[in-house]
Amino acid sequence: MNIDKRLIRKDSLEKLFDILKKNSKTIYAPASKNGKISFKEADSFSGIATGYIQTAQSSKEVAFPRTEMILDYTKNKEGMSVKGIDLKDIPKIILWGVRPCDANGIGELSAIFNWDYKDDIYNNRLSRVTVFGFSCSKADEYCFCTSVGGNPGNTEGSDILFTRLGEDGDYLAEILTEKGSAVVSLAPGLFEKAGETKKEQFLADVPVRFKREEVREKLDKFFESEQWVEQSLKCLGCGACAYVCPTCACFDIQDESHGKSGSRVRCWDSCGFSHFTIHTSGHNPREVQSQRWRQRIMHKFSYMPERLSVYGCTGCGRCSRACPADMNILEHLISIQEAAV
Amino acid sequence: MDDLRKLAKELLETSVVKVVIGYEEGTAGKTRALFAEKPEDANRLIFDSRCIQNLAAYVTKREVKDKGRIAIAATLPVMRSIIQLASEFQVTDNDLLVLGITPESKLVEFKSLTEVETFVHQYQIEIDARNKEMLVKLEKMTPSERWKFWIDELSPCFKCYACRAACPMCYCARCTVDFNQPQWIPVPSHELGNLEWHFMRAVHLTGRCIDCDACFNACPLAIPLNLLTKKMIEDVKANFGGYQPFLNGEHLMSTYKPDDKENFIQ
Amino acid sequence: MADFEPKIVAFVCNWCTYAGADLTGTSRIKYASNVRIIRFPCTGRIDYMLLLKAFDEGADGIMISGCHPNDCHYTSGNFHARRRWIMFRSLSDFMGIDVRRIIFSWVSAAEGAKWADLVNSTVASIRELGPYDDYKKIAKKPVMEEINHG
Amino acid sequence: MTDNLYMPYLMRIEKVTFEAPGVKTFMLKFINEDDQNKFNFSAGQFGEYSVYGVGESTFCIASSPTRKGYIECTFRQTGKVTNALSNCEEGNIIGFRGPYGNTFPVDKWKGKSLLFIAGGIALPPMRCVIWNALDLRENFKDVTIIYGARTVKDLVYKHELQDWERRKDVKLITTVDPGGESPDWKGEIGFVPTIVEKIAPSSVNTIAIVCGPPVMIKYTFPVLAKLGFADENIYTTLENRMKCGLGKCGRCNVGKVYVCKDGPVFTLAQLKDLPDEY
Amino acid sequence: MSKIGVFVCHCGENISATVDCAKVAETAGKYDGVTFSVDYKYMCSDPGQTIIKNAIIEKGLTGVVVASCSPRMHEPTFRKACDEAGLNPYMCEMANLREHCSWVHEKGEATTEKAIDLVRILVEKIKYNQSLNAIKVPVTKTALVIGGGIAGIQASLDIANTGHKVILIEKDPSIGGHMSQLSETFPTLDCSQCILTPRMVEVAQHPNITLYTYAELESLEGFVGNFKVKIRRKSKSLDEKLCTGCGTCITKCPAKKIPSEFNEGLGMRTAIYVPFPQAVPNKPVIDRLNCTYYTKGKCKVCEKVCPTQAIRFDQEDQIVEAEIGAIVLATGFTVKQPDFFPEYGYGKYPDVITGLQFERLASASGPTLGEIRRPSDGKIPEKIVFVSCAGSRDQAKGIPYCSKICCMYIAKHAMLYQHKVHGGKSYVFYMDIRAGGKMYEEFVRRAIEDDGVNYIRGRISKIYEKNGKLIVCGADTLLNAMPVEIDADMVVLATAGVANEDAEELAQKLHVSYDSFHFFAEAHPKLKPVETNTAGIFLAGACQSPRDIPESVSMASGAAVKVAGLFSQDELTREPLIAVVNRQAAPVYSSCVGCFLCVSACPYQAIEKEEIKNRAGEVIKSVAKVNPGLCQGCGTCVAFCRTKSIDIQGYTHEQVYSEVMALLNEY
Repeated sequence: MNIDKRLIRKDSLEKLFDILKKNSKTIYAPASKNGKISFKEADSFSGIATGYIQTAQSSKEVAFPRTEMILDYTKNKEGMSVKGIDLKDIPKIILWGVRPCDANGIGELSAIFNWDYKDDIYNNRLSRVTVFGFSCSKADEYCFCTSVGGNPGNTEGSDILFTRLGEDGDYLAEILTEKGSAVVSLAPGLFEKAGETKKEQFLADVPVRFKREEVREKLDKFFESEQWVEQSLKCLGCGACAYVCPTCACFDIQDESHGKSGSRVRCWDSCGFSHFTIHTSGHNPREVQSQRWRQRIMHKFSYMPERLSVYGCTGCGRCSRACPADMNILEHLISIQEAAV
Repeated sequence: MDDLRKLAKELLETSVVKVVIGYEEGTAGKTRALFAEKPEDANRLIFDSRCIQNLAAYVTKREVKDKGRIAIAATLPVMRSIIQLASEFQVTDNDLLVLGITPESKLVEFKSLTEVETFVHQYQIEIDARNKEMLVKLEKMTPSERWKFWIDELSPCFKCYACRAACPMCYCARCTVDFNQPQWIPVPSHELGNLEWHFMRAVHLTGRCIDCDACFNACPLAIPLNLLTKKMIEDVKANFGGYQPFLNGEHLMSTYKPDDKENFIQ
Repeated sequence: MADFEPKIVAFVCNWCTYAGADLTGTSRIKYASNVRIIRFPCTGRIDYMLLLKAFDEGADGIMISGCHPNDCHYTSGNFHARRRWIMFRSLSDFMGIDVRRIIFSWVSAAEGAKWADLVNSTVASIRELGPYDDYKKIAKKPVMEEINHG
Repeated sequence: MTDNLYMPYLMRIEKVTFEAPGVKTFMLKFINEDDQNKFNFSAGQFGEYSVYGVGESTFCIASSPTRKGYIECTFRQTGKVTNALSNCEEGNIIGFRGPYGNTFPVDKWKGKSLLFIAGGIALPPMRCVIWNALDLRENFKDVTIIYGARTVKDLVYKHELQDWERRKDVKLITTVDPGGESPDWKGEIGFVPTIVEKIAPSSVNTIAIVCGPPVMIKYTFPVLAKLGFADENIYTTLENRMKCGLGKCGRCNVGKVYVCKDGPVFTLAQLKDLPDEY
Repeated sequence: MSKIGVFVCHCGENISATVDCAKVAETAGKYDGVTFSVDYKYMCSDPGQTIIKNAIIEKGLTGVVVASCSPRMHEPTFRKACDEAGLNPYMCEMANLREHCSWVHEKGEATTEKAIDLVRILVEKIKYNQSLNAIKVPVTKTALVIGGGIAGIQASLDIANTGHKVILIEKDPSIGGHMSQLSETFPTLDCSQCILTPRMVEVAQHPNITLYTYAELESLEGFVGNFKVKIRRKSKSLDEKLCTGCGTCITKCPAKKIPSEFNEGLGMRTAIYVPFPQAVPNKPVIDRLNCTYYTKGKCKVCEKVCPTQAIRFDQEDQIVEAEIGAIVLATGFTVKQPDFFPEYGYGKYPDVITGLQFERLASASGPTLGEIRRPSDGKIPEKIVFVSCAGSRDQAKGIPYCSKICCMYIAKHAMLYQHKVHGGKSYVFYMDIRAGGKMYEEFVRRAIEDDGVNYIRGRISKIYEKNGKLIVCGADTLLNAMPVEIDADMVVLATAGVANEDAEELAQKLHVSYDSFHFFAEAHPKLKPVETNTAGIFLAGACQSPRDIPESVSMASGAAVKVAGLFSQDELTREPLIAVVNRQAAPVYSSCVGCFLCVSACPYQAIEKEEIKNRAGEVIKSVAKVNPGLCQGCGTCVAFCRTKSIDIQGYTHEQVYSEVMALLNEY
């Protein structure tokens, strides 16, 4: 559908929020805790964080929670009764304040959950989410969306994309999907006709630092490179990068039992952990951190494009911000692109 | 920190050590670990108040160890960590050379860990005022208020284990959470799993934590989990007398005094 | 709360308190039946994680008991245990775990009567406190409220 | 809940067979009739077996697709789940997800000779395809099985080994590591690669299927190469750590390959393209 | 695959009176893994045990839970039964339905509920039990006796007479200890040396006894049945083989003014000396601190005069190593040197002396050849005061306990004085007279009634000198604290018996526990008075607390029997319920990270470092290892191990965890 552009007055945004609330919509929006911004269920417009460049955590949890129930079981006389999670129970959510890179990431994440088997739990969760994207008017040295096919006003993945027209200006709303227009229909009055507005001038400037296609080509011959060791020497082997990443999907399956009954849950895991691939025999295919770091980069920039025909990075820069050892993925990608092989 | 660079360069040129661990400029005004292996790398070494990451976390890391003898630019907390590590047989004089950086940011080259020990013992481990205040505030709460506080504070934790990875004392090859027969600590991140993970962590660091805040600084979600270890430090002091890491391994929690407090025992 | 019967687990050492409880029996001293004893070689063996697990699984109260200082069958197991308890207790309290529900005690093989009194007083006080819902609530819930709902 | 990928079939343990120290075989039947009828698999595929309250563990289906109505699995006690499994008894109910992964291209092998080489607990993944082949015996020329274990005790499927022994149309060579033999041991003594070299089976129009511990595989490939086997005609299975079996959880990812999807069956030619992370 | 049998015992009416045993058995029968369950009147009876044995055999049980009385009562019984039926005894657990349930609760639902829970706990536990085999350790049948006083002598002789080897070490140049210093002994007044010296000679000549005098324990390693000791033989500067004990050297030694320890400083000895004429061995040693040659560098008179050239000035201490199966500690006690009584003026006034010094004065072999003469001027005291409880039973002096022997020896002293000094006046200040013991009370009575010793109940406040007399000020509490003043010629203080200076150090060398007064602690105050908490180390005599000769001797014989009992077997079997540090295949080897916190936690020093080496012999990692001989199975290390790498047989992580789970969840 051709994009329907509307204008929202700066003070109407709050009205929109209240109307949605009145229509008993569940809204997840960025909220600040201990100075870190992450998505929480929002009760009031005033509680929504603003002025942030990027949330500490990505929004992937709405479709791929850190821990989610797969099934419940109870042992009984007859033997066993097992009940899977009821997908109908999954709530409808409006995800408010998503950055274009995150919205873009939803596609990449979906690829993992659908490239072969279709993961209905994931898909059902996602199908119940309406994404309110907010373009970026600011960026920092961690951002590199433009190097991986995105941009600060990217509409990909959003149902509605809001772009603020200048400091303290009104908002341009691009209604991109059915889900989007459905929301508009709840508050038609707030969405005025937009004139010929160019959003580009109001977007943050994110210089292109490398070409992901070039990196991908490099990686084909880069597996044995010394650089992996150099780059990962300061890596502490935690999972911060993976857990904040909008496209990381590694998970674990765990049982939690209480006597006769219990449940099986799916929870996040990270290829950065030393025990991720270890066999019970003690043999570990990826024994040292450099191999695990290599896996992370290769998977995102070589394996995924090859097998899932999408890249696994949206340039949100979270992993670098979150890294306790300040491993800057942008630097490393650039040095890979520039490396001679 | 020219003398640090100079010294590092020497050590590498004369290959007294294979690698010098220090700090270099990082992203966005942050500093980060530098592993200088070539004399010229030493020029990237810096030192200033921003250098807070506890580099001792690297000296037990296999890839780093494999390089050979290490020299490490060590601030007071780092030196404390190293002494504690040595007392737990994780490092020896053969493994590393300590380039001490005093609280007055003077460079001191130590001949041996024994010298380092003597040095660190000049300073007491003191909780900073802000956190002390926080501790008092929490102690004033009712238990159920504290319970709510922690359930809420820990709820963002998604178990990335950055706190563990950044902590020099968390060098165990198999952490209790990786032990699954039985599964003492639930693997997933949920209220119980988070509570018990952080509880366990605090217990394991009792009498070993030297209050470097590495765990807190590493946490991508800024969870005040260092309050737990700080509380333990305060109570260890109160109950067993102030403590310091000792090379001879006088470990507070694996020793006892016949007259330890027992007013809570019926 | 009248009909609330507390579930109480007792972790005791084999040489003093377990024997003490035996003596309670041989002396036919009656006491409340809410407590279940789990036997350990020594209080030194009792892993703090067990206490948390007991709460996870729905215990309303916990008793831990061993030999009096200097009477440990293994000379110092109870001393080590005591030092651990001190820190365990303060950490638990600091994290808001209700330490009134954890009763520490020394009961020697000769103190059959003391054991009976201790159990009775413990049961009474736990009954007073009611079921330990705080812990039960988080324990039997495999996922976060946040986002997961369903 | 069929749209829940992670929802296992409920299986009843019909029969437990003690194979070797720490090794057991379960015969499993579907509790639900039409699960049974819908269920299909081919040689080489694997599944996720779960003890409720403990967790899931990955291993192959050891029975032949030609034998309907049940599946069998053979496992060794190594970790949390396999320990729990071996505490299960006949009549207990466990979970099973699958089948997953690719298969041995048995049809492609029509008219060829088959050489099976297995070591220790790695016979199970092979057993499936062996029976598959034997049940369609007329489709193949010679069938040779070389199977070795550390000691006589450690040989699994002892009863079937006897069957194969007796069959005229199968050439079975069993061997145990030096020192592993028992007084009445009639088979070969020596490591599998050595025995293969000794027997020197012809590579002419022959497919070699090799399963076993990494060391064994490592030393067997060169021998086969010497015997003239082309990399394309040497098959093996990889046993990486897996959780989902669906190509999502990320564990079994080796290079561009997801072992749980593109594997577990690989030709040596394919293996040579993979980075050494298995 | 667990096939568990549950056997519920009625114990006659003892359990079934309040617990519905049938219901317990029925419910247990339904649990996963339970293939057989039954209740019966008396499980411990023969038919009861037969039920168990048959079930094991017929049902092929892999585990047995007996729900009856306390395991402390019948665990051995039922484990034996399982063993006889071919089931590993450690696959048997007991649920305590009697002491912990039926006897302490009223009849009713709740009680039966509890019984069921108690059974379920163990059903779940036993699923994780492992077959264990008792640990066997060999026994070295040689005993080490430390201390050559009467207790040590008695113990040595008793052990030696059972045909086992004994090594007896004594730190002084001669054995004999305090008893050899005594004049007569109460209550019989027979001569101490007359009864002791034959024993001393017997020791020296006994074929099974190796005697090292002037020797001390250097170090101890190992565990019961397998100790390794190092003994330091201090240099006597003498070749004992050559020395004939002629004594020429002693008579010629120029350094003659050395206070004699044997005579408690009341007499003098030479630098090369034997402590006393009847010493065993009767060969001199050179006291290097006082020898002119060693202090001034020249002299060597003894060397010149020695007819056999036995003197060895350059002789060095010698370390003897020995393998030992058991140890008897008989290091005795010392008397408090009463210089901490300024108020009694000891040290200030030469005529204020200790009881032990009085023994020497009264002894025929003493400095005054048995005549009671006061040290200052050798005059025979006409008035003498004995002060009991000089330090003992005195919190202020830090000695709350009673030294036990004083009351008796004071009576003896007073008596001896009265016998030797006719017309002399003797006074005894006492708090209570403690004369428990055969003929003891009668003995004290004799002193008072026949020999006219004046007993005054009360403490003395001070002693001071006034024109040649010692003024003893006290109060007679029986005459409502009427002040008493006695102008005595001599005062004898019955000073407290205390532990040796080096007792604590020795205890730590041996890993035996000791009380706050540094007396060695017995394993149990009543039932194990001669055992220590360290297996294989026993106590005899006053090193455990002050005691008199008959007590010391009987205690020594007791310890000897314990040693003989230990030596009566070739192997010791021990419960295999000990800690184990996990081992895995390469490349892991063990999950232990080698922080060795467990080492300081272990009460038995049972945890050692093991270095894991690769083929090239390089150390890959060092990990903890539990010495099964030393480990007593307390499990303290288990609770410490952060990586959960140590586990303890019989109480493993899996076992205790499943117990808690079973207890709090429905199964």
